[in-house]
Amino acid sequence: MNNYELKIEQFSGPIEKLLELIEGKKMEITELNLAEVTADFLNYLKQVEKIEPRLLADFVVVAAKLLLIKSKALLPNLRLSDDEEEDIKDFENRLKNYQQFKPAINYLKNLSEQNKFLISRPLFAGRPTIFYPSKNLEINELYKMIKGIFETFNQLQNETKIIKPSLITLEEKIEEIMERLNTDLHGFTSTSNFSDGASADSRGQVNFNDLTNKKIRSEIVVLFLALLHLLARQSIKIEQKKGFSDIIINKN
Amino acid sequence: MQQDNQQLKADIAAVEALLFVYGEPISIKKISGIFKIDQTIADNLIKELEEKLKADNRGLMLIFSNNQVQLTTKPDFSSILENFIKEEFKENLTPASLETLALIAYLGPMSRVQIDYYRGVNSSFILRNLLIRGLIERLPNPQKNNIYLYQPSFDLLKYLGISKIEELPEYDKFKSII
Amino acid sequence: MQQDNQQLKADIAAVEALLFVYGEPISIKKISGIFKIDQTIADNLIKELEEKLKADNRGLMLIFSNNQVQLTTKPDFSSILENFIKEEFKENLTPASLETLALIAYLGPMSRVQIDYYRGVNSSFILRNLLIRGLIERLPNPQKNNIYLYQPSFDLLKYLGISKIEELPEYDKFKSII
Repeated sequence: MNNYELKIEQFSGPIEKLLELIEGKKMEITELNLAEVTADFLNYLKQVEKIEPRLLADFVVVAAKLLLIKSKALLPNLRLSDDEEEDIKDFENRLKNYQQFKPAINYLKNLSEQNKFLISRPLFAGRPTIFYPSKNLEINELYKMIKGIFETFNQLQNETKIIKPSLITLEEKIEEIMERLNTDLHGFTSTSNFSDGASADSRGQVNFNDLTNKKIRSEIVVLFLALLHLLARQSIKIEQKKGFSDIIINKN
Repeated sequence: MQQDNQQLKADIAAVEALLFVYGEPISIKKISGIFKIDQTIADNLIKELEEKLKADNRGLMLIFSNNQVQLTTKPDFSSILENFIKEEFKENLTPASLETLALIAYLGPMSRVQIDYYRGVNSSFILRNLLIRGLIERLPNPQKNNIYLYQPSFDLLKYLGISKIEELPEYDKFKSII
Repeated sequence: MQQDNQQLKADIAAVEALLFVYGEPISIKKISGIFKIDQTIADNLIKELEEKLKADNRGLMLIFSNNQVQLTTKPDFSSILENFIKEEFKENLTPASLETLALIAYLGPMSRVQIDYYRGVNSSFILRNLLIRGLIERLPNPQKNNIYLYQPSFDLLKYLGISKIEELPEYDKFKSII
């Protein structure tokens, strides 16, 4: 096991984590309660990001669902598509299933900790070695096999390398938004990082569209997470005139 | 009658000898082939042997999975036979591997996609580690090419000290949840 | 008295389990050491076990030499078991066995941990199979106790019609990977 695998082994999945948060507050799994723990989950996300950034993707997927649920709770007029509604239902069911299944994990844990192992005998123990080749044993066959092993093995290695060349961290984005809001209070300075065409007025106000302008999808997702984080911390106020229109962010 | 009874005893003895020599799990079908008997008879002999082994003065037991059977020591002797326990058994299970192993133990055979779905996280590394430890095994999905199904192994039974997977606490209940 | 009888049964069971996993001949002295009992008591347990094994429905027996004892199958079953072993080895090597053999041929000597790492599954059973078939051999790792290294056997090279392992196609390329 390499270091990466070792770290990954220490994390339960995001479903488990979410359940822990809900049960920690002695709440039932309902849409409303899921909206309640969204902020806590986003907080935990930061921890995952620090310790094992490569797990982040899977946690972000769950975070995105929570945000959808939270948006629905916050904006009663928000109309979700059938797909989205179904997705939320499915997510709720998954959580309920997992909750019901959890004792099974504990049973397994207890059994494994009893150290009541059974022992068997090796194949043909004590039998003398006799040379038994087989018809399909040929040099070419061995060559094909070794090639196959390394093809599969390299594929696996690549899979682990492909994960996000440059990571965008939540913390970075939170700082980015706050800095942007602060900077805009005093107008643009030469040290400003935001040269990508963003415009803002000087009242500590930024538009989400400007923030996300020309950015890749994953960065936009993290920016949105950052936004909700700041909202949860009550560091900012947001305003949206109508559905799908730009979000206006103001410093609180 | 006397004759038949005598014959039955010899056959139980033969099955015991076979399982002892082979060591590894062996299918009921294979046993019936070796002794040239019907599968139902082979099945019966295995059940008789299992019964006999339950006696207090016996140190061995049978474990079962997927129509295969293996002869092992009873769990009570685990501590006295410590030196013979596989290294793979001595390492503790991490939270992620416990979560994954429990899903496969109670709900397997199942695909990685299903496991990922329940855990909400990609499980390929965890599955690889469990495969290497021998606690699960994978088999090709009969319905789909290039997709594997994961299921509990004989080593998992030995690791947990149970004779079949259905012996897991509340097996039926959890099996029906999802 | 009742109590003692129960204990005796448990002890016989323990001795049976020990002899089962030990496989090779073991001295009475060693048995008494493992169970922390007097040699006379160990001796007695062995005699009790020997008696039990005489029953017709048992397929195993004890053999003694030089104060050592070993659990083995009764001679009644030797012809059927020998036949079975022969048939077993007549079968073609499975893809998993060939894969493991290819790894050892190209990259050996190597440890089981390395083999498992490249294959992504546990290889203990397959290694045992290849060893018994004389296709590979194992040697102690000079650097580590209790860890073995596996390498292709001379018989395998001869069978493949090559005089040294370097003659395998693209040997250097694969060898240099690790």
